[in-house]
Amino acid sequence: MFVVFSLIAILFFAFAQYWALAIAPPEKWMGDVYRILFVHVPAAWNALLMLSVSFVASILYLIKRKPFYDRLAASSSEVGVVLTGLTLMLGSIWGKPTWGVWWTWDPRLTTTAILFLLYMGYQILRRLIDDAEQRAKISAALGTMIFLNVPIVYFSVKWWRTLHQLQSSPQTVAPEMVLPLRLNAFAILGLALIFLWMRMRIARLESQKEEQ
Amino acid sequence: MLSDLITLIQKDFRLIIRSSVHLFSVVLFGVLLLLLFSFSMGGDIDLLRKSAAGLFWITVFFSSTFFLDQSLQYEQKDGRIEGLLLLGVDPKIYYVSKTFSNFLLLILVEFFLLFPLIVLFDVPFSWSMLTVLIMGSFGISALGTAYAGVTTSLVSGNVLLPLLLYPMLIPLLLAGVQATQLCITGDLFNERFMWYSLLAIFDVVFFVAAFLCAPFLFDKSS
Amino acid sequence: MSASAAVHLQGVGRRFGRRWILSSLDLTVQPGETLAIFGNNGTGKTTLLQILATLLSPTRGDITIFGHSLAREKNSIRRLTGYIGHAKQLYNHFTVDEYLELVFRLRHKTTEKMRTRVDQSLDTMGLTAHRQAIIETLSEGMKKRLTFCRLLLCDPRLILLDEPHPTLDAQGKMIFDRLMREWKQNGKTIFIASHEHDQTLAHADRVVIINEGKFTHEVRDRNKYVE
Amino acid sequence: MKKIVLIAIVTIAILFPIGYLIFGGLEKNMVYFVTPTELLAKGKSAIDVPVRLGGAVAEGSIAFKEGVITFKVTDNTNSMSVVTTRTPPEMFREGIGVVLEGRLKADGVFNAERLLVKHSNEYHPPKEGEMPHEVYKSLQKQK
Repeated sequence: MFVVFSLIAILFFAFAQYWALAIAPPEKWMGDVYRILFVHVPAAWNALLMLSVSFVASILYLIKRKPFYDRLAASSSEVGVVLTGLTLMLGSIWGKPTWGVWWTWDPRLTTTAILFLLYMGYQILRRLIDDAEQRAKISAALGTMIFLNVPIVYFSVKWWRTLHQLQSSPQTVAPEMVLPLRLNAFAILGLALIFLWMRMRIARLESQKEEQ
Repeated sequence: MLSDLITLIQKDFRLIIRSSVHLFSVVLFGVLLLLLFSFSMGGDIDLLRKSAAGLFWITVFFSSTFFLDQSLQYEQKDGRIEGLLLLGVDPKIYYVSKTFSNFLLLILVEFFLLFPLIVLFDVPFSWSMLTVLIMGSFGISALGTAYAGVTTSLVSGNVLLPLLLYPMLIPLLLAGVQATQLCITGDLFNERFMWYSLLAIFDVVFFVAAFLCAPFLFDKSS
Repeated sequence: MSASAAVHLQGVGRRFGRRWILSSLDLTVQPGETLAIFGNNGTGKTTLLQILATLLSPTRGDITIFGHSLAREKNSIRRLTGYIGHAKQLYNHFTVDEYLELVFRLRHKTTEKMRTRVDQSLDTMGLTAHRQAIIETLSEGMKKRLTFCRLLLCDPRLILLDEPHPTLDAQGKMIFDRLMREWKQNGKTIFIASHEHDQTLAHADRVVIINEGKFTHEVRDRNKYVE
Repeated sequence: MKKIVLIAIVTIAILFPIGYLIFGGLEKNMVYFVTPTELLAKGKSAIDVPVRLGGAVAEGSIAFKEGVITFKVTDNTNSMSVVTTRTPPEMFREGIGVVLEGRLKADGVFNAERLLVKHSNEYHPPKEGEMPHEVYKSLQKQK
């Protein structure tokens, strides 16, 4: 099951990337540089998706106290952190030729960077608490608070300084670019799900080992 | 509930008065930091005034971490928190009491830090600055108390506290610095209201969230 | 049967990291019984008492204390139990009086009879002369006696004592023996975990021996244990 | 039951402020940047106060001279002269939106300490006959 799904997801990813790199037309002002968009934006979407999953799982753990939710929160936040890191790196690479700087204190960039730091802290915390139950409880509480902070961080940084272009909606992006963008969004979602699945299995095996 | 809250806050204040050396050292640390900042920036008074708000809030952050760490470390030692819980104190009430007393003491510390700020950075004093400070300190102690409650029970927790707390406090830092800056340079386009409301939202959200989470953070058996 | 029991444990286990400190404990203790728990260090005596005192939650199993479920009615149980562990839980910048007043207020939510109760407990533990002293300046033995003052103020039905002997001074031990007799007369249920077998056996109705997280022996008649 | 009520009240206390932050229209009071008209309207009180000035680069106003760039920023009503020693990003050209951080000096010239290009949120393939590589290179040459 898992192997079949992984194969399909990887093949689909290759297909979507091919479309993005070879079939989609270059952009008017940014030329080929803009193609980084096809990884950057889907990675950002999926990172946020994974972190939301982690948030919901944290709350469910606090209510239901099922170890499953703790494992889900841990796994999805890890995948989310990796994707967030990817988004940051690609965004920075894209920023240099288009904005002229590697980094700018733009709200979405800054929010993403802070999010990365927050969830790195969360990962460190998880590894410092030995007792499984304590760890689950405390990290669920902090995980909830971290996610609540996301909109507040976003608005604070946005008011502080703004430069990033407005949210691109399909209306402002040409249709021949929207399609590969969507394809890639699903392709990266597929990859994220593979990671999540594997990470969940590791977490389950770990807790089984702990119980022995 | 309320009587417990009052008793606990009284307890905190008695502790602080008995061991006021700690509070004094925190104030001294903050003054020292401000002095070092103003040294390292050189004699350019314009530059100093421009960066006063940012440096001041950084100083507040540093001193408050020390202070929160100390305050909760003491409670963690020798099972003191557990002792209170076994007497029937609700962890939520405990959290509120600790946040409140940390908040009041933080205000006190900041009050002493305002003098070197005004003297060293040539910044005019204004009452609105005090409002910003009060709102900011409440946010710091609301989140800081919750986080310190977790980190002080861990090995190497005193490094972990700023690592976890500072990123969470970024909205507060931005709002605090901007609002203070506007108090110093003048509020040409009346932007201050926004930063006030951001501070208020931050304070309410995290006080309430940490209040709800308090049993998980302070009571090992819940 | 378990409804009338003071403490009832069923399949209680507790894990720390990868180690099961307690694996599976079943136990029923009747009101008024004094139970001595013996066992080497690290066998789970302290963990068991901390679980009963609601300081730790068990990883598995059910516990009822005076008919209250530990999982659901923690607050009611806290009102019925008193615990003295290794940590003294004292505020050492306070004076003895101030500390006991704090305890009384938090426990009973009132100041009624506070003075007389505090005076009584100080008198019982022989600390009246030190009531104005800062706790930090007291000797270890006196601090231990102060924790017994706290227990007296709480007036619990279930008393959990984790190795009370080692830090008690000679006077403290004498008072302790007297207290134990008084408590038994008043029908308190008592758990003592200890290494000082002789001093504990004098009071115990029942002895359980814990090893590797399990009860290995149970002795009802204390003379048999001596053999 | 009491617990549910408590959680409900408290959740509202969290959701309401965040909702207000997101949908409350607080940003109406927000000044990302001021236009030349707004800045000029403040008169003398605006002089030497750090502000962000935004607008379009006026056609034909860019002049390079010994590492100093001067140009005019316009909001179609008023325009303001700008001086900066900063290197502009590659997308900097006439007609593009810019945000400048700096202070208005007493002589009416805006001294920019930072120059940012606000690029549009539209992504389009080049029109027929336009070569993206050429456009990009021509941008680089301008510098």
